[in-house]
Amino acid sequence: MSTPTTEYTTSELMAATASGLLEDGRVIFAGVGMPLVASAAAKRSHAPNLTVVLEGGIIGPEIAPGRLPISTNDVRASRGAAMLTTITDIFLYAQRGYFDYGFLGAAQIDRYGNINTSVIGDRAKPTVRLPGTGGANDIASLCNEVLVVTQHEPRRFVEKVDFVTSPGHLTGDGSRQRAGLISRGPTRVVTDLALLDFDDSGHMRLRALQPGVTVADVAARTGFELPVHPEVYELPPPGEEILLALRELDPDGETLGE
Amino acid sequence: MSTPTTEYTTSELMAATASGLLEDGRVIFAGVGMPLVASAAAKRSHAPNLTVVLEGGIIGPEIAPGRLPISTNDVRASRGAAMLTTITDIFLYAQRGYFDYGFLGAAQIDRYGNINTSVIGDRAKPTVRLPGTGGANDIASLCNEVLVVTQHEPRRFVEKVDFVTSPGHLTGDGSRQRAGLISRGPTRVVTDLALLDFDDSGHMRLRALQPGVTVADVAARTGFELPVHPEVYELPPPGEEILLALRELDPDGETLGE
Amino acid sequence: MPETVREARRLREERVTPETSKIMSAAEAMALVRDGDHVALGGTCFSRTPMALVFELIRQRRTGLTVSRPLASQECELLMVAGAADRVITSWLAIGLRWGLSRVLREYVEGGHIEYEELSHLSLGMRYKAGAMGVPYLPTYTMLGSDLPAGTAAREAECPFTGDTLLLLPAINPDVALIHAHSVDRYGNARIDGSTHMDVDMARAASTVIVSAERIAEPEEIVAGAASTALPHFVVDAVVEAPYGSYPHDCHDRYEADYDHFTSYVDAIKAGGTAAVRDYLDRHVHSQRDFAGFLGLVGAERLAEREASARELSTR
Amino acid sequence: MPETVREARRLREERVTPETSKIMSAAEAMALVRDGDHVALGGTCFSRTPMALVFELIRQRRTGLTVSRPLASQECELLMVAGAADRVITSWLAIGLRWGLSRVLREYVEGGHIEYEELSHLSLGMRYKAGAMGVPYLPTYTMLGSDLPAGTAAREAECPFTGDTLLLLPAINPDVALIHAHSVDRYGNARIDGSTHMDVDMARAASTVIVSAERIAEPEEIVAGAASTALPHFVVDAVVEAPYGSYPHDCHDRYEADYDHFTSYVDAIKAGGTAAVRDYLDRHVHSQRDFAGFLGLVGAERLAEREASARELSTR
Repeated sequence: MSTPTTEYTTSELMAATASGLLEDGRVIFAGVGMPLVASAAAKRSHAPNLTVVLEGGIIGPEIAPGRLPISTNDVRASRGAAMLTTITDIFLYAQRGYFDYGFLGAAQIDRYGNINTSVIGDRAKPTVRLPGTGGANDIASLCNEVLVVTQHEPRRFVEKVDFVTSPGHLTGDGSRQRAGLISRGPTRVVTDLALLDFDDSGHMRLRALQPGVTVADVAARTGFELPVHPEVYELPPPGEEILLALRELDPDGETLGE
Repeated sequence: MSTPTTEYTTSELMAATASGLLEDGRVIFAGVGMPLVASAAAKRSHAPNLTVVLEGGIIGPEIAPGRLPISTNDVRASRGAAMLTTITDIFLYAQRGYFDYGFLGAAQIDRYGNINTSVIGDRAKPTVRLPGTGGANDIASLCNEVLVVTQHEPRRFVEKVDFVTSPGHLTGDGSRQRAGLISRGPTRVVTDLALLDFDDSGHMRLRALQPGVTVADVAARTGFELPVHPEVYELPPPGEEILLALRELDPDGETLGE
Repeated sequence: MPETVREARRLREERVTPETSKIMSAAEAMALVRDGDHVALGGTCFSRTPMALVFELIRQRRTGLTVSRPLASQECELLMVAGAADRVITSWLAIGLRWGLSRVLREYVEGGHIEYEELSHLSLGMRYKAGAMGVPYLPTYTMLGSDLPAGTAAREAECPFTGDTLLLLPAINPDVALIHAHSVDRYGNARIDGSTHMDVDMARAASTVIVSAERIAEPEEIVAGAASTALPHFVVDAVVEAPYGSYPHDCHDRYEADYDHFTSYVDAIKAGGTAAVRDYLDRHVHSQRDFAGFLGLVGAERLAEREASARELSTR
Repeated sequence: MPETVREARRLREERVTPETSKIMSAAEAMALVRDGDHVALGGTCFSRTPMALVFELIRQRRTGLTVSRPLASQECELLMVAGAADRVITSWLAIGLRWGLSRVLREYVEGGHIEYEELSHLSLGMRYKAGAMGVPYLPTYTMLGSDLPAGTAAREAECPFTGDTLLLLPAINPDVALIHAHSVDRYGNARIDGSTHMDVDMARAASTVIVSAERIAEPEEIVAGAASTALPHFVVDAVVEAPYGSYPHDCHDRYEADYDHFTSYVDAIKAGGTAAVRDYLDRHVHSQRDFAGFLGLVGAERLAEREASARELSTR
């Protein structure tokens, strides 16, 4: 790649930030697209012993540079895997507690980290019928903790999602646990503007800013009032190692082009 | 084998009679020992499209002559199988209704076809601790119909088993169905003296006599009153084809020697 | 569809599926499907979809079907627009992430033209698995607290052992399962390479199972790899030889999906709406006598190129 | 043993099992087992028993164990007489049909020296499977109407969907599972040839998993047969190289069991009662530094003969 590592796209920035959250030696259940690219790049940089798991029943794939999977089940996705099992089985591993991280995108996310990928508008008569949960609900319900990566737009960061496809902290204050869910739920949201976490009540909170972004910028692009962590800080720009890893995996910018 | 086919052991007689009950094209879940030998011999004679299933998770084994499996899980048992799966899985096929016959032996059997292979005497403080159910309870509970083969001795054919390991018709008169069981239960019992079936109330009944045996002989060796079918008949002696098949499989009389 | 797993069991008990040859044509096999059946489709998204069988089902103009599948893709769009399916049970529907929202899904759901039941991936998997295990339901911890269960047959219950809240998923026992395998012997012993997705559970849950395969194997070959057999012969009612039988979808280690084909298909819909899907069906299905006709349109060169592409990815 | 599947899940959540080398000796691995643990043993009857690990457990004089296994055989007799196990959960216990009733079982149960829980094969399988799936119980139709459930943790319940009577089997989450595999890589990705018995479910249900294997494979070899991987590395805590690790029991397609060994063992018990089992343990376990010592007693010639015997049976 000829682009210098001092320049990067919004998507590269998000992927790099997300990648930095992944500790080595963990098992991550990644959705296709940016979550998978960020995970695969982490494995090629600071987390060589990270194990990626895909919903097609694929454990430990080695993503071929330039041949990013288009679905979590396709021929590309199973390349180099240590184990191939069934879809149902992979979610049963999640239910048993084997997966440290679940890693999701979001069409709509609300103040409690609930995600909607089902319908805009009314369920029975939607304005927009989205593709649906796939395994996202199960990842949000069952992985030990959930990371979310999405663009920071007011239409995405809404007061209340039209439909809870993937449960976050529901209505906060322990409602997630009271509903019977057995795992922690979302802990971090990565966007092109910020890194967000959740306070003790399960409410989303501004934790850190992407380089050059202000608290006011974030507030302007968030559709609900967003508390700010008392020690909010600025994230470093993406490092050279992670950017090179991302660009090696996605040389044509199919996933990280914008 | 040099023994002429007009002579045969008691075990050969039982195995031949049992074998004759198996219709071609069916799937039979067989215990090791006589049930397996009788099934394998049927496959080599009148029922070439019989599929044998073993509790080790083995579907369609080809038993090597002179190398009869000693357990339903061993290296011999899986020879030539079309599919190898798990123990649990094979019983789930049974629960789903895939297995036409279950084929069992019995240490104790009572008038309703209940079988005991667990304890003689009291459960908490038994006189004799037997090896236990293994898969026998599941075969009796889940296969579409159950065939039993056992020697005809008063200590085996008892008024009431000390312990119901494998459910037959329980206490008769629909009690099996009322207990929630989803399959028919035992339909035939083969012994060295007779072929027994069950009347509409689920009570065991004398259906046919082995060659040269009388109704009185059977009654004398049965520990409970045994109704006699109005059209009781005499079974033919074992045919040459089935005896040769049995002897080819068990040339040293390990299973059928007595 | 049988109302309960006991009824499904009774149907299975009545049926004898001996170890005899079950080889037939796709047309003969699809004649086993009746209007109004619940048809479960193997594979997921654009992977190992039983496309040769789906095309034949559409060619035979079956109607009133309920179609279920883990992730639904182009095949479900075709079945909806062809008028074959009027109910879909799935966790997701689009061609694939790269091609955006499904315009067909939007039109059919937003316009109220289809009954659409959305379940999470694991929840659908549990429903097939319950059907395969021969039990009326299976318990899980998934979907709790979300808005998904309300539109489904799932119900919450307290665990009698622990007091936990559980979601109970009732069995699905499809009338028919359509499965595309890598190889199958004439009796129906089937082998699937790579992930088997939800195929094994959906087949064992179903009352009638039709297996197409890239090739017919000799029984000795199945025996030689017995631990890799996915379905035993007594589960399978019909065997169909169908090389490239998932095309334009992929088949693990054999061929990659035809992404350009998807792009043309989606571009046509963008330009012409669902009428473009009808054109697609006329050209690829109804104008062809069989699936080989469709493959002829694709051309041997393109097929070889997709095979080469899969080989490049192989680490085996 | 964790009281509930949620507690078992919490233990699993806390543990990080990275993809790093887990190779250690049998002695190091068995030091992970604590007195009083519930230990589940892989294989069944005299097939693929993790004998190298069991011998080491006895050598380390562990006590108070609960041992569970689908069909129990010689290994459970040894564990009982060694004083390692004081509770056994199984569906059956004897050496094998040919060797008659287990004299050891009779003495220990009839004399009240052991807590013994008998479950049907499927019922035990459902208990491991529930533990592996991370649910508190699974429903079945087996064992109903018989005298077996009364002595167990199973309970009847009405199906909320159909009104059927079901038997609910609560999860077992063993503290430790001991598994003997055909091959395993250094990370713990394990391959088992032939039937996997109940090994996969019992391992995934367990809090600590120790895999011995006939040989250590390179990771590339596991990848090349990825669809045959039985356990992924993150389930496995310790990897032990143990050629002939099931001996004198069998290992699918590798070696037949040593039937003569069983006969000598049983004949000695017939003559000398359980004292003969103590003699057996002294000679084969306690007098030996490790499992290789026991194999030395058996002799290379005998091992080769049992391998040849397995090869004769092969149709692959």
